[in-house]
Amino acid sequence: MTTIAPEKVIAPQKQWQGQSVPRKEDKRLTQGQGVFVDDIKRHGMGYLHFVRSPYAHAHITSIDVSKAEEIKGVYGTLTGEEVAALTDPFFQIASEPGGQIKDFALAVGKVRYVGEPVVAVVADTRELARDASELVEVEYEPLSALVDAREALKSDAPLLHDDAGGNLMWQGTYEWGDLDAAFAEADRVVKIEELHFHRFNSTPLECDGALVEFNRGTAQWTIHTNNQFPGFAAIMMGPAMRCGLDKLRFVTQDIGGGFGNKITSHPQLVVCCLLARKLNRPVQWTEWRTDFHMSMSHGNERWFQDTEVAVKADGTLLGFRTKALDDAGAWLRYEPLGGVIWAQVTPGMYRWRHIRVDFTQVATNKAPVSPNRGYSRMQHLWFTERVIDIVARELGLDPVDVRKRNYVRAEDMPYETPNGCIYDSGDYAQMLDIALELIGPVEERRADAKARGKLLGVGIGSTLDSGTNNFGQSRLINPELQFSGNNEVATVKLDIFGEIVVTLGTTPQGQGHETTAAQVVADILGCSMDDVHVRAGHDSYWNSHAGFSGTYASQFAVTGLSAVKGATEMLAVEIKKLASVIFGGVPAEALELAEGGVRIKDNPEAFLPFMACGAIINANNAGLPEDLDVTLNCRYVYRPPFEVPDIERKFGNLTLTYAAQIHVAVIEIDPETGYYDIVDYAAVDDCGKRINPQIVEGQVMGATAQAIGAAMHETYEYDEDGNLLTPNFYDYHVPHALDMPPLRTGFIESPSPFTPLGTKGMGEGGGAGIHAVCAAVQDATGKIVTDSHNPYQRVWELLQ
Amino acid sequence: MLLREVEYAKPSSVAEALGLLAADDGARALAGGQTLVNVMKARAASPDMLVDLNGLEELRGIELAGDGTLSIGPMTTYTELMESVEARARPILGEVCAQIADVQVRNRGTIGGNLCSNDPTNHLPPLMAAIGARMTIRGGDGERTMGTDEFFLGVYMTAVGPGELLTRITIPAGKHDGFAAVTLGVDGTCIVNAAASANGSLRVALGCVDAVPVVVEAESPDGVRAAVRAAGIDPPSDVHASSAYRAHLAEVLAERAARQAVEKR
Amino acid sequence: MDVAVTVNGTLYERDVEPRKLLIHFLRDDLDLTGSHIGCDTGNCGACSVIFDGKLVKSCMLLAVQANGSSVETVEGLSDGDEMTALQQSFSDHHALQCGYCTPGMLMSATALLRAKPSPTDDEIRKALQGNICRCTGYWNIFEAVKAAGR
Amino acid sequence: MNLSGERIFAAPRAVVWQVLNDPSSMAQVMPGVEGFDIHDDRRWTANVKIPLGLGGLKMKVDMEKSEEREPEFAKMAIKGSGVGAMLNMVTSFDLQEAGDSTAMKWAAEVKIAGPVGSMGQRVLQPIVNQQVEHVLNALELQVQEALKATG
Repeated sequence: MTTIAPEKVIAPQKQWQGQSVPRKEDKRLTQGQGVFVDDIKRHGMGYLHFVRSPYAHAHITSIDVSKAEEIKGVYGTLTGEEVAALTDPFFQIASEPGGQIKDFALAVGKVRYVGEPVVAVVADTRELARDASELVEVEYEPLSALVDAREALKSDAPLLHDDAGGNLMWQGTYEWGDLDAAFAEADRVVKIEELHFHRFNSTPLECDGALVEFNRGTAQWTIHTNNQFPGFAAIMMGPAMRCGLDKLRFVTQDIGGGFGNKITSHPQLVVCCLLARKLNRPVQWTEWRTDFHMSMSHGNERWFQDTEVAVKADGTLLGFRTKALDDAGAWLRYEPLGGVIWAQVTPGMYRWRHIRVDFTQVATNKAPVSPNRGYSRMQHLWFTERVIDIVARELGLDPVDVRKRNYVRAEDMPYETPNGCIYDSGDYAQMLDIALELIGPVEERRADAKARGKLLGVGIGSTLDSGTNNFGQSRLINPELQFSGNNEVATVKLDIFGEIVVTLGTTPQGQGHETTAAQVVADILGCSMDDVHVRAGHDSYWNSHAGFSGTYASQFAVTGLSAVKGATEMLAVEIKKLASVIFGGVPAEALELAEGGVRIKDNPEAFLPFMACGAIINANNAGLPEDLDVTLNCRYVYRPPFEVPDIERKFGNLTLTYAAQIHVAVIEIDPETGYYDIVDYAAVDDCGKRINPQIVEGQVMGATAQAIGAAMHETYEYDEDGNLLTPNFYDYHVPHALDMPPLRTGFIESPSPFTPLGTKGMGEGGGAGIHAVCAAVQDATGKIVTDSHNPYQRVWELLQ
Repeated sequence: MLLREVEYAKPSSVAEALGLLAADDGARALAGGQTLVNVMKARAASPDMLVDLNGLEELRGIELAGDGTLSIGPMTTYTELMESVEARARPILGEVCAQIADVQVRNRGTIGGNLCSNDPTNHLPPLMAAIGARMTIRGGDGERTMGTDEFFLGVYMTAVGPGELLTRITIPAGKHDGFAAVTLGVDGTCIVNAAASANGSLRVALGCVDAVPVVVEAESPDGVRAAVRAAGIDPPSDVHASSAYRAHLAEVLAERAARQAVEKR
Repeated sequence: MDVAVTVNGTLYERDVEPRKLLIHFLRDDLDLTGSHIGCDTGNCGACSVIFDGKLVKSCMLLAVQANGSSVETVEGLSDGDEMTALQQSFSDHHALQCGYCTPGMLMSATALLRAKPSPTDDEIRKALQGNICRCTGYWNIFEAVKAAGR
Repeated sequence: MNLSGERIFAAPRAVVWQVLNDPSSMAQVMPGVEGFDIHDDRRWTANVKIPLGLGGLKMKVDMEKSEEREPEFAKMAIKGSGVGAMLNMVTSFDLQEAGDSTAMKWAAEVKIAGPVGSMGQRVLQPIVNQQVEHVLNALELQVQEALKATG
């Protein structure tokens, strides 16, 4: 692998931040000592198995669980009717009409997608639970299925939700600037009839799961799970289960990947809770791969129709209008937030000022969608990148020139987009140069490929990875909602033996929070990061956590680490306060923290180790001044600077930071078969100040692999009856070792002016790979690419 | 995961295995299990009893006769075939086995299992059809030996009946063979594959386009595409390829396999 | 059915249903939860173990088939508390993120390095083809194995 | 998936009709029938095991006659479950006298529901074809026996 680092970056010296230190997490994970949800056992626990719908759309005419319950070793069952009696429908984020639908933890009266949980069975072994689930008799009256979002609003379309009165879930018009003026000024109007962004997700290798205990005495549930956003699960589950949020204790340690796909497991968690209470025993649920593919968190499938682009003859982009049609699947589990999240990156990386998007989201008889790495922005950024390459082709211009002419420029930063988002910093043109330099000249390679009967193509993908949400954007979807801003919390304390302990509200799934948090703490306290103990995982009872705690939406480096920084600085102040007393009134300014203790700058011999500080405050505090308010146990909540957006104009800053990625893919197509390989690849990243460069690069490479898989192979394809045709890794081909192209990486660092550490959230920028592969296919075939998924057959068809 | 209840027996001789298979028409032979166990996880096919053939030495081993004929025990794993000195007498065998799945599967999966499951996407049925392999089946009333045209009957259906086992695969001498496939990802599941043999006449066998391998013959590689067209195949469609695309790939890959075979002359 | 299996040098005797897969036996019956389950079709390799000296996926073997056999899992790689050179190399090269595929990946790499102490790049890729990782993009894993091999 | 075909039986229409509408003789026709329950003259349930190399596909098959016009037309809804997916089939047959033989036009619409995947897609058609052939041949035999019985 080649890596390019621009000269202007000076590698940080003599501090933990900025160093690629190995991770604290690695020892337990490489020795098989991690604790993942399915590793947890409890005495007398029962295993839960879901009876799932074989139909995409059907009335449930009868359910008979008696044969299942008769079996020895079967503890009990739960049906939709019981759920409807014991819980209220989940709170809906949507305004009308989607807000009307009634969503329960199990299907009630009707099933709406293949794989939808209908009945839950609990037994004393996994195998027996599945045996018994086969004895549950469910009678269905099949209905015709709606699988194409474009049919959803037709009068004769099958109707999923009577309560909503139609398949329309949410609709909104976004318009900024002066479209008429832009199109009047345009030399050319490029029209694109239809673009399609396909359905896939990140398929974390560990599927969802839980072990739930109910404490009868306190009426409190302990939910060991791998849900990656417990704060969200809690506000969904509490009201539905008619209990206070403090009755729901979420505990996670190691999570086997999330990528957003583990945010919406709350319906299954509710089923586990109800059964743990009903059966008075711990209930364990493991989601298997086929279950996950059929029912969990597909990425938003989106159509862009009747697109018109106003452009000058020299390739200057003025504006565009399009109609976005989003396929939400059967339920709104996090939707319709996808209807606004894209607006964080409305103009993509470009300077056009006049934009209109008519956004419509509909329900279909497919698995519910919810966040997937790059959530909703990826679809929109793919669209803007497709537009750039199609415009370049129509005008006979070089895609590189069109990009450079229209990219937001370094000197424009911070840049306010037409909808009021603030791009904090960056230099996209420089990133593109680095990427092209990594690839080197291609014309010779093009000729060489031709000589071998192959078609070579080069494609660029630019993306923004907007991080740290302003949850106020949810009000653009539903003005009634009372969400805004964001927060994360950390507690840093000095224990009796001088142990530095950090607790976080986050739920890492491989991002290395224990390591990067320790790097930040060690720099502030002047100690070794080996002396910093960051508690693994999340515990909503014993670790500090805040309303938006979790690990999602590219924000830890901003929200999490800023909270850690804040708490550690508070602790540093307290340590100095204490020391100045111990040193007999030496002013705090005369003290410094170093080598695991506090000392007098001019007299380093006067040294008080942290161990002494911890011991004094915790166990030896007699005689300390009354007014010394020092606990050495500091909690800090980081709150990013946000305003509530202007709901009328749909205007305001929706995210705090904008990391950027520019990828370049080089492919070779075998024109006879459509088979193609990625023969060279460059990924350049800018996420501001990097706390641990190796972890950042790991995110870049991993996201790239996912993008390559999505572009070439991964798709959730349904037949006309709504059967999922890619229900497992046999048909849903994710990249393996032999599929990986050579990968060259580069980076620049444009510190964010808006964050305490100059960091930007990152990790979701991999979408660039999809854009780049699409562009490369277009370059190689000379045919306009209109779909984000290009398997061999589609490439072959392009060439016919 | 989570199979249905099943009985398990581990016979110590082929005779005992045949007895167990004959005694219960719900009994099935368990070879490498790299297909069967996955089908059982899905709770699709459900044998009542698994008769584990692992450990039956009679069903292993690769012998090379003086005339270059290879005799292969069906319980030979892909890895064993790849590493076998004898098997190099027919190099294509090791070359194709190296493309099947991954190390773990090749360490466990067997030649016999690949042939007897006869999944249309398997590599070996078309290969065996092209190189003229002969299969020996043993049952209660003795042995019979047949070519692939009689052996492969349908999807997951072969001439190996209840109470019978594939006991030997015999492969004639030859070095001029080829194999071409378009797979899902590098060395993934075959979308279409083709095997060719140019030892004497030019024979090409196509996989993934019908319930059994489709064999065509031609004078030279130039005639192969026409021969495939003449065979009038009507391949199945699935999420990975339409019938038309498969039919097209069949022609292209048949010719490529044929050229490889001929070029090795 | 009674089985006697040696796992990481320890003999375990248990009574299991014939239908129980080896991976469930290791995880649920023996509490060796280092080996993981990432699919239900034998594709992902998270359950890879070394079975009588050969690398296999323990989700495509029945526990009863392991009777009299010896199995090595990730828990047995390092003797004592120290990380092995391979484990250390994975950490040094950031060859793991969530760590879920890592045990299977380590078993595949271990099998490779036993057979080929200094594998080529192609040999490394081929050896890891049966192990899916959704976090790392594989490159750091290739480098970790290569470094451990030198 | 739609299938159809025509078959000539060397027997009078009444005999063919009787065979097609007699559950017990239908039991002889279907592949690997292990058990058969007759609920009433319109509804039967069979437990079948379709033999495959990998082990039988064990299915519970519910049949309901949805339409009939004796002696020429009948339509049946058939639902098979137990193989990890649901197999739904609507089949109809149309009997015409052709001299002293009977011509049967038959049609079947087969739908599979559940996590089929490409294997299900690829494999369903050939397996159904394999079984249809089996059923028609068995039917032939039943008709001949019925003919003998009626003398």
